[in-house]
Amino acid sequence: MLIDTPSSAKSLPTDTTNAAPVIVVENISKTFQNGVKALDGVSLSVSRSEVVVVIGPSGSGKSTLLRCLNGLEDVDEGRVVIDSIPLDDTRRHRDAIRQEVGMVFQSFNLFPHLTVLGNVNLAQTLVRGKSRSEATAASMALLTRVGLADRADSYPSQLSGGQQQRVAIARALAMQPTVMLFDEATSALDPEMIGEVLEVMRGLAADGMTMVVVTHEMGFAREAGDRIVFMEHGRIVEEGPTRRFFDSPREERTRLFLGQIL
Amino acid sequence: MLIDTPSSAKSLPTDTTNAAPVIVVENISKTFQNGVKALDGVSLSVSRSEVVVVIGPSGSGKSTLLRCLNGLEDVDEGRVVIDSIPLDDTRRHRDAIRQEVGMVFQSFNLFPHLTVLGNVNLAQTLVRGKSRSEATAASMALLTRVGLADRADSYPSQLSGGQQQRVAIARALAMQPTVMLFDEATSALDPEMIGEVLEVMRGLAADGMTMVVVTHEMGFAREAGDRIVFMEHGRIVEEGPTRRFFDSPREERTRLFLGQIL
Amino acid sequence: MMRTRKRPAVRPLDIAVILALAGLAAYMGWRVEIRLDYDWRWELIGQYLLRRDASGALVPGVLTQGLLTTVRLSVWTMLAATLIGTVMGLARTSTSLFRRLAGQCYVGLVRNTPPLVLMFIFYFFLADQLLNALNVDAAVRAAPLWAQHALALTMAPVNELPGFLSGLMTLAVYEGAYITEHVRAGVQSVERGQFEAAYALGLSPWQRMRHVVMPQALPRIVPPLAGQFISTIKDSAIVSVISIQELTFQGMELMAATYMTFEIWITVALLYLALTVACSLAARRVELRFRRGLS
Amino acid sequence: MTTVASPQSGHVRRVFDMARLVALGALALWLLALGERGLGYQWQWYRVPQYLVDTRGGTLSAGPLLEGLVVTFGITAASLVLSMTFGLCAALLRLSDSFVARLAARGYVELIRNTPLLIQLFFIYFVIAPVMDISATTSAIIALSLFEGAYASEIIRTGIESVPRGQWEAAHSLGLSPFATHARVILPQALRRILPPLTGVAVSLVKDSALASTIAVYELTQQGQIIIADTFLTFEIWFTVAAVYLAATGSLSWAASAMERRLATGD
Amino acid sequence: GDMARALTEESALTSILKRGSLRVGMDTFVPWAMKDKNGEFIGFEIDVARRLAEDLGVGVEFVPTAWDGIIPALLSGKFDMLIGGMSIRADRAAKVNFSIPYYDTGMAIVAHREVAPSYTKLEDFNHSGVVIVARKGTTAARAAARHMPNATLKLFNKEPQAVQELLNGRAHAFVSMAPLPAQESIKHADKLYLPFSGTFTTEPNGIALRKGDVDTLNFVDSWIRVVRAEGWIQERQHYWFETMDWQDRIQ
Ligand SMILES: Nc1ncnc2c1ncn2[C@@H]1O[C@H](COP(=O)(O)OP(=O)(O)OP(=O)(O)O)[C@@H](O)[C@H]1O
Ligand SMILES: Nc1ncnc2c1ncn2[C@@H]1O[C@H](COP(=O)(O)OP(=O)(O)OP(=O)(O)O)[C@@H](O)[C@H]1O
Ligand SMILES: [Mg+2]
Ligand SMILES: [Mg+2]
Repeated sequence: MLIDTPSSAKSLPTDTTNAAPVIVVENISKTFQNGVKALDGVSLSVSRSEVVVVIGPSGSGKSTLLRCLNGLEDVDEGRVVIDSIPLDDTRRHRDAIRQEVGMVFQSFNLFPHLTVLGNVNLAQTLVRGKSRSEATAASMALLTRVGLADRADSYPSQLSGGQQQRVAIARALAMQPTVMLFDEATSALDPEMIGEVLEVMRGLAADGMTMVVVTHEMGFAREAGDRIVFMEHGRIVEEGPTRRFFDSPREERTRLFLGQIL
Repeated sequence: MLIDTPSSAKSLPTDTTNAAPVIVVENISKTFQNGVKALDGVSLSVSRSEVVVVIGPSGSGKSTLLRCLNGLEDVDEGRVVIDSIPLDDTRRHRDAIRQEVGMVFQSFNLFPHLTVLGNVNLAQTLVRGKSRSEATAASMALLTRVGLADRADSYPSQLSGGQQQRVAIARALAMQPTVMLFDEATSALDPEMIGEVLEVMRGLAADGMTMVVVTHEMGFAREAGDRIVFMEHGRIVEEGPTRRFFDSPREERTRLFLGQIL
Repeated sequence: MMRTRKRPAVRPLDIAVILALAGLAAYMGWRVEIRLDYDWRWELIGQYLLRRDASGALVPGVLTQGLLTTVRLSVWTMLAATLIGTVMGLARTSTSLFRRLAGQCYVGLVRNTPPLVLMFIFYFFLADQLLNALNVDAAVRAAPLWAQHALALTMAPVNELPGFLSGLMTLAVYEGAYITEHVRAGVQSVERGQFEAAYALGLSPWQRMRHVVMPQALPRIVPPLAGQFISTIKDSAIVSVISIQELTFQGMELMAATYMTFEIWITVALLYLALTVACSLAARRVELRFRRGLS
Repeated sequence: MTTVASPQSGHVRRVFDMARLVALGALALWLLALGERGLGYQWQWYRVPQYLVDTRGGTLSAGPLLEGLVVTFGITAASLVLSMTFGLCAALLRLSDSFVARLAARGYVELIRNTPLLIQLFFIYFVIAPVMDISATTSAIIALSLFEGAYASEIIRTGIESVPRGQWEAAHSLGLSPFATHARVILPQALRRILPPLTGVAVSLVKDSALASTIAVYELTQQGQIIIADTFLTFEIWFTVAAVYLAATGSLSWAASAMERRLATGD
Repeated sequence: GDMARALTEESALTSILKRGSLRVGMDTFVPWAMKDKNGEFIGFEIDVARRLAEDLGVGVEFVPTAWDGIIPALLSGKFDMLIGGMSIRADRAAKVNFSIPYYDTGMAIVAHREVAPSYTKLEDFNHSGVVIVARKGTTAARAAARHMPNATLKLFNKEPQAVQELLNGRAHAFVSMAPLPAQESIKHADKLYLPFSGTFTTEPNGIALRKGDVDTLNFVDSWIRVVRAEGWIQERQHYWFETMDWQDRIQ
């Protein structure tokens, strides 16, 4: 049961270059076909085991930034490097990055036609080429970790939102990613269910997973975030260590935003 | 501009029976065709100008209760009386009650093919039989009140969520209802937009509108609610005046819920 | 599919498809060379489209007359079928079990019977009775001359009118079943919340339909309705079995007389294509208009 | 939408509604009977059974109508498989990123949907078939498959497009290849939206296969027409043929709605 | 008395005279009934119908009707009588009344030069593997089945499709009412030929009427006797069936 849980896997890449940042974003811009400039010269670097929380008003480009990190969107300018692999047009690089980066969506996006176990197994067997039994062993370990081992044979529609989101996290972890991206992972949930998902995310952070988290949950940001990035109009307005950011924001706009949201 | 704003209209029925409750719910039960018992012997009475906030976990029957108050759902047992009119099979009673009760939905449900003004005018001209210009005058007064007079000619799709919800409130007010029902009126909104809708609702409460509000916003409940009703499994677990309810809940279950949500 | 990335303009699939099509065409051409032996007489087709009458004036030829009958029949059918379809479609979404069941029976029966068979049964058993009961034939023959001319222009000449009306009714009943489903789907595609909001505002069922549901359903109904018009044009070919002299009937008559099988079939197919493609284009414009109006 | 009735009165109304439906059916039958009287037709139903089941010579064998039905089913089944293949190919081409492929698929769908099937059938049988040396039955199957395939492709395409974008994105984020994404994630989900309308295609196939009678294929309609020509039992045979078709298409439709209900409630 | 009057009142004859026009049902069949270049009906049956109407002193309306529906159309009164090259047969007479024959025809056969080379008698076609085409619902189909039971019969809705099948070389021979086979063999002399001249059956053709209408039947019978005695029918037969003079009227 202990083979290959992500936490044990995570220690592997550490051998290489622990000091170098895992995510390097250099001056990226992105304009959609409808003319909306969603990202406008954003630069960011994230070190190994760091938890970066991105906040900002609706439409500020938070999701777009996240989606650029695993190639769901292509940048118009600038470059993205994940774990020393540049995200370019090379098929091999793209595939490698998609396996390095796990993503959890606001709307869960579980595969409705597969059981919980099927969801977690799918990529392991198809992409990692594991045997069915190997994959199942790893999946069950992950499901235990998110507290859902007993629901392995349920279908997503039979689960509550919080449970679905935890399965989505397990599914992403099954690829043993170096980096996890969370896009408002709790904002489609009922208040009571938010807690259980945040709990799992806290656990990941404590285990040293590198994470970029878009959230409205300031409690979580304060508690688990190493660094806060505040975006507006596709730009980073302000960033800083969590404590400093919340206690003495430098920008007027940040103060205004925090005032409204807290 | 001052003709017929709901607040001036609201003083009319006061002449009749101010002491008697406006909403009387006696022991109602409701089982859906799929066998789910959404309401299980609920009784409630709401006095004129009282603001009752209904809270409870997902699936506890809050929406169903609200929908029974204006006849969107029919009860299996028990009875509902609004402003002395029994909600029964009589067409005349139902029509009267629908005009007494305004409802604001979580998903706004604005009519997408009509402008903001068209939305607010519709029922006034069709149901109340007002002339177009009379209706427009009243509508503009209401839109001013919710701060949207300048968007009268926009279509709903051109507005932000918070703006849409404020239009929905104006639309419901246009019928000069005695009672307003709010079903999670802010939970489809972005954090920044919640504020503006709650502000309008606070205003209504201050003006003495009788309101039943389902919400997850405990801040609003504390501040504007006269009484809190906590539901679970289709039953009222506990109810009481706001201060007492939050400061010293009597039931273990209530404490648990409040602990998680706050 | 979801990403727009700069890629080479010509993709492998482009080449594969071009090669496959070219290969098929070459093979067909080769087979035609060695097999088909047909004495093409395209030069004779013109007179069936346009011809000179005794006085030398240009008048529509047999096929053009058929085409015009097809158009007249399709337009009237569509009008009648839209009426039937709207009534039955609303019945299918009604709260009354009776109306829902009646609508369901109608659609189920009509859509599961081969149109040819339906045509026969309706034509011989029902349409005539209706026409006789209304005494249409006598009424038309007694009508003033100008009215008869107007009828001949918009429907059919007096002596062919009963047949035309029977065919029209039969086709309308057939197409109506499909329109019923379009109307039903359109009404049901309007979100439940819209019904609820209208109810909560105190609108009557009729007002709800007229002011809230229909304005939203219509943009979703009109495109399939336009598609149904194209189907009607095509389906009108089956009334040739009950001897209404539309395009297919005229084509078959002509073929029986001249034995110019291919020339006539191809001409008839092209005439249909011209008609339906014109309708498709119009339909697309209507659809775009509606879509723009909605957003 | 809202049912405005207490349970008891609801029950009464159900019975009342059913009664009204029966009355409506009776009215329709009465109209038919009236039509029959006006026709002055001599019914000879007793001559019909021999065309369904042949009892001559003491042994039981299928009469021409049942033989025709078997051919009809054969054509339908073959066309169904082929039309699904055409439909899936055209749909995938339509959704591909190749301009030529999209154009070709679009052209195919438009050409087929804008001309009467009868005319396509004749074109294939009298022009293409002699050239390619294929039989009448094969021609019928090809024509029907091409025709229904065009409709199937639209159904499949909208089915695939109806799968939420998030599913593609999730598959992408997990590193699934395009093929795995389609085969394991998208198509299994699209299938539930596609299957019910595709049964409609099967129903159309059964009905449209009647047109094969025009190119001398001995299926149900052709057998019926031959019997009619010989015996002039026009209405008896047409009604029998209609009933046989209705039984076939009706059970297909019923299966379709049963499946739709299963898919709607299942997970 | 009353009964007889009532019958007369209801007879087709009365309604024809009242209406002032005779409605005739037929289906296109070269050269029996077809449209000329101007869209007018011409042909042998058309001449017969016109003469009949003329002798009755009324106008004529043609109701072209697909063969499939021609009997129900007659029965349901879409036209008064069927003058459409219908062979008299006992089983058909169970459904409709036939007049006395106004002319006799027979079935002839035309064969494909390459597919069925130098066949000279009916027996040559009566083998399995031989494909005979004919029109569905005609006595030609029945005659072919009776005289060549071993051959495969392929039936089409109209003659042109059957002929096209033969020209495409997918059948050995085409059976139809004389003189159509002979005319086809002349038109496509390079591909088709007549294995033997003349017909291999003889079939009397009659005018079909609704059952129970004795008056009209009697009128039609009498009229046929008269025009046959005149030799008019024979003269028309010669023009349509033995000459090709009418060819340029249709193309
Ligand atoms: N696929 C797209 N096509 C066109 N415009 C888009 C697309 N996706 C996003 N946008 C636009 O880009 C801008 C940034 O969007 P993004 O989703 O990144 O914002 P966000 O910060 O995540 O907002 P939210 O908090 O509402 O999720 C917005 O104006 C949005 O409307
Ligand atoms: N139309 C319906 N048909 C069947 N079951 C229903 C229907 N509407 C609600 N239910 C069920 O009734 C129960 C109560 O639902 P209700 O919507 O009243 O809960 P709620 O308290 O409003 O929850 P939430 O906070 O999620 O909105 C739930 O179990 C729900 O699944
Ligand atoms: Mg976002
Ligand atoms: Mg609710």
